[in-house]
Amino acid sequence: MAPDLHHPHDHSELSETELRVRALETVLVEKGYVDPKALDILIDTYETKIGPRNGARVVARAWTDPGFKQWLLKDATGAIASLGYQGRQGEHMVVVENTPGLHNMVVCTLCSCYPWPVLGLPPVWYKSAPYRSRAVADPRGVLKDFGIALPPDVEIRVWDSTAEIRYLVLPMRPAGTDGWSEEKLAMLVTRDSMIGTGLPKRPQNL
Amino acid sequence: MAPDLHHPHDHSELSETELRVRALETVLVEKGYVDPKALDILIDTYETKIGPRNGARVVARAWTDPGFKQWLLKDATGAIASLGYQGRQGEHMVVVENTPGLHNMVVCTLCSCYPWPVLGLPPVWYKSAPYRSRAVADPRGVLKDFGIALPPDVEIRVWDSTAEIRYLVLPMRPAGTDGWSEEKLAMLVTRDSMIGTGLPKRPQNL
Amino acid sequence: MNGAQDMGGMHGFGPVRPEPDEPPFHAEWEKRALALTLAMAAPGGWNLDMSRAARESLPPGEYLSKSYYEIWIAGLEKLMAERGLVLPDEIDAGRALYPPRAVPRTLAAGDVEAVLRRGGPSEREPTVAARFKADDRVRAKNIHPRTHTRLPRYVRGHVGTIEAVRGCHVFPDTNAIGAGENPQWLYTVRFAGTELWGDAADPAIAVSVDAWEPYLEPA
Amino acid sequence: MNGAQDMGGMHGFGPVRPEPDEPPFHAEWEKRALALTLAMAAPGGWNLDMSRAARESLPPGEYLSKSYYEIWIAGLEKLMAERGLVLPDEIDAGRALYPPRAVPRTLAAGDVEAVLRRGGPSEREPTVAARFKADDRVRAKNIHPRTHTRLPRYVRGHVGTIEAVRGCHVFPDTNAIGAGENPQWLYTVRFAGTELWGDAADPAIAVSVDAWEPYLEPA
Repeated sequence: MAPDLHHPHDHSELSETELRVRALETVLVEKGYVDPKALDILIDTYETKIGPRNGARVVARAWTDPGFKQWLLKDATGAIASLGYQGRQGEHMVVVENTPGLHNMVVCTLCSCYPWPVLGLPPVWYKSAPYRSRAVADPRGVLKDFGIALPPDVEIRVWDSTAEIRYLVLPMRPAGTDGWSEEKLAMLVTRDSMIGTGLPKRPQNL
Repeated sequence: MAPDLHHPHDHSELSETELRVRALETVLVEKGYVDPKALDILIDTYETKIGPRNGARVVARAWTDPGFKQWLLKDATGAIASLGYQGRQGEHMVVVENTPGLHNMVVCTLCSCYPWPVLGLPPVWYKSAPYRSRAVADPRGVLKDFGIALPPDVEIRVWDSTAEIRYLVLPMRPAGTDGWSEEKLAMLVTRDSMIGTGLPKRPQNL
Repeated sequence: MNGAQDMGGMHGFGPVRPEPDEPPFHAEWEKRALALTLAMAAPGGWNLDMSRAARESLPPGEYLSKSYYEIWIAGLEKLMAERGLVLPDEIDAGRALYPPRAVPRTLAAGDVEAVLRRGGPSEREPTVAARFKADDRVRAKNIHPRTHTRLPRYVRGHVGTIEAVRGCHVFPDTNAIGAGENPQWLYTVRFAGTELWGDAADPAIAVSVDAWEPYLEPA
Repeated sequence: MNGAQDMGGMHGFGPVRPEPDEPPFHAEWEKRALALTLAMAAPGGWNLDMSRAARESLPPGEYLSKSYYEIWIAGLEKLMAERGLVLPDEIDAGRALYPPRAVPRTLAAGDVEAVLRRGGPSEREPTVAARFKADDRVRAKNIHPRTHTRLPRYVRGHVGTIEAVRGCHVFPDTNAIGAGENPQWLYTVRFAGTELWGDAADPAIAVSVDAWEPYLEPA
């Protein structure tokens, strides 16, 4: 049976791939095409520096600063860069706002486009065939897979990232957070809530 | 790498399948669901009794008997049954006639529907993804894969067998066969010429 | 369902590879796979549409990686498991682990020839008049059922012409899910290649599908 | 191309499986696969659209059976082989068998941060006015190019509304085949779920794609 697209971490099946990638790196270094130190820095960047905490800070700022929120919805690339997040796979950002009647969800049916500077690398499920195939046709069913049931009259708006525009969902600020600091609010902002497959944590779950 | 859909006869990859089918048969016989003798008869039927020689006889008869041809084009199931060919996967036959301006081609994009009583079991390429995907969108390109180039003004008519109607192509009788017997004409009729991916042999190639 | 089986118009599978003097089978196990599949229809009690549904609901990556008889075997295993006739662990073990289920009938060696000659006609006596006639313009509906259907994606939404009325036939969409034969008028609908594939397509091709009345609406 | 990557609306892949506390990588080799892919863009000289085209032109059964980083590696191998930078037998051997090709540049460790922060903006100065404006009704064209395109099959032929004009961006269909950036106006086009998936669809869903002007016609 073929390995399942959404179970790529079954290591036993992948030893051949592991060896091939190692061989590939050896050849590329030997030919002088890549600098091994550059590889290490690339990995460290996406493993430790760039991740969904960036996006959470953007969201928390929008929840606490109306001027920033306005800027974010009008010129997300600029507003996000003002916090220091920019560059590869986030060159052209658009932020879409959830409201009581509208829930946004982001997908890339054709590959795995994702706003790296604010969310880091996409999770396996985001790149998987189940998500990519169903998000545009059955977003409510996909939300169920994440344990979320929205009222049927809430419109679900799916953004298929077919170009270089990268979308970030601005979730609704949870009730019961009046007076919270930006830092504390950011702890409520989950990665999935910024993709649209989740909701922010509730204050009591912090 | 996954086994290629059109190379199912790479035996080394299939030993697991071979063992599983053997195990399956053992269980089915042990449970009394299947009669091993019935299996042997089924296999013998499609290996030695039912094949494209049946269809060739139908075509050769149509080439030599205008009354039969008329019957065949009007009621293929009945006309074909009059030669003794009928039953499973040929319950509802339709014959489509090639002319100098029209070339017919048959495919089943959704599975591998094929007129068994007149052509036997379908060849591997007929069941393969390359044929099923391309026959309806690029039939001229498919014909090239078979070494056939029709003039661009010849209309190609593709029949996708999405229901239980089974199509047989009536190719054009080759020139230079005046006075030939039905038996000799049948030798010109290839399987592919009755699917529409080939032409009958020319007399000089017999 | 919009599964891997619905591949009309897809790219990337490479050239068609005709095999000169191709034999009916390429391995012994293929013969047994064919015969077991044919013989199990009687005790299994499923119909052809259920068989097709079982095959096309294989995970797409698996469907596209298996040979055709491997797909048949996978479909057969699924049909049997669903009915408790044979469970996967029995095939793993190579012997029966549970008692056989009572089955309606089996295929006896002496009946094979007659059963094959009889086949399984799908045409039924009509009870209503056909909605369409030859030369009518129709549109294939934009439907995406998650269960079995025989209206391929590549014609959905497109306009064609009724070329022939084929009689009233068992409707796969209901028959595959055990909801009855529900016979419907069947039509051959012809589409221009340019209608299906756009203005860049070869102007001298036409493609038909056989479509049941519920798949069609007047255009 | 109508390849396996174009999977919007397909059935049969099963449920989405979220992974709690998912790490950025699931194996050491995935880290190297990511880094090698990013680092090779400079010496390789290909653009993002060429990378996507290399991945999606894998045989569909292979595309659907591989994990995402396996697809990346397969795409990278293809891009390198096409340019003679590394041939498959060298990877098999685990050492260089042929002299290196001259490459335009490489990614130095000291430049990584700046390169990532700069990214690769796709927006370009427009030279013509946009054909459509917000709220215009447009139809996604029924096109089936065999080369790279970013108009998914599930919207082709369907009518939607321009929701936003996103500026003028590099056109993937030409950029992927080395035919130039050919910038075109880009629009977010919103479709009702029922327009895409038929009357049986959830009436409260809407889906947008970002579509370049050549993909659209007035509706």
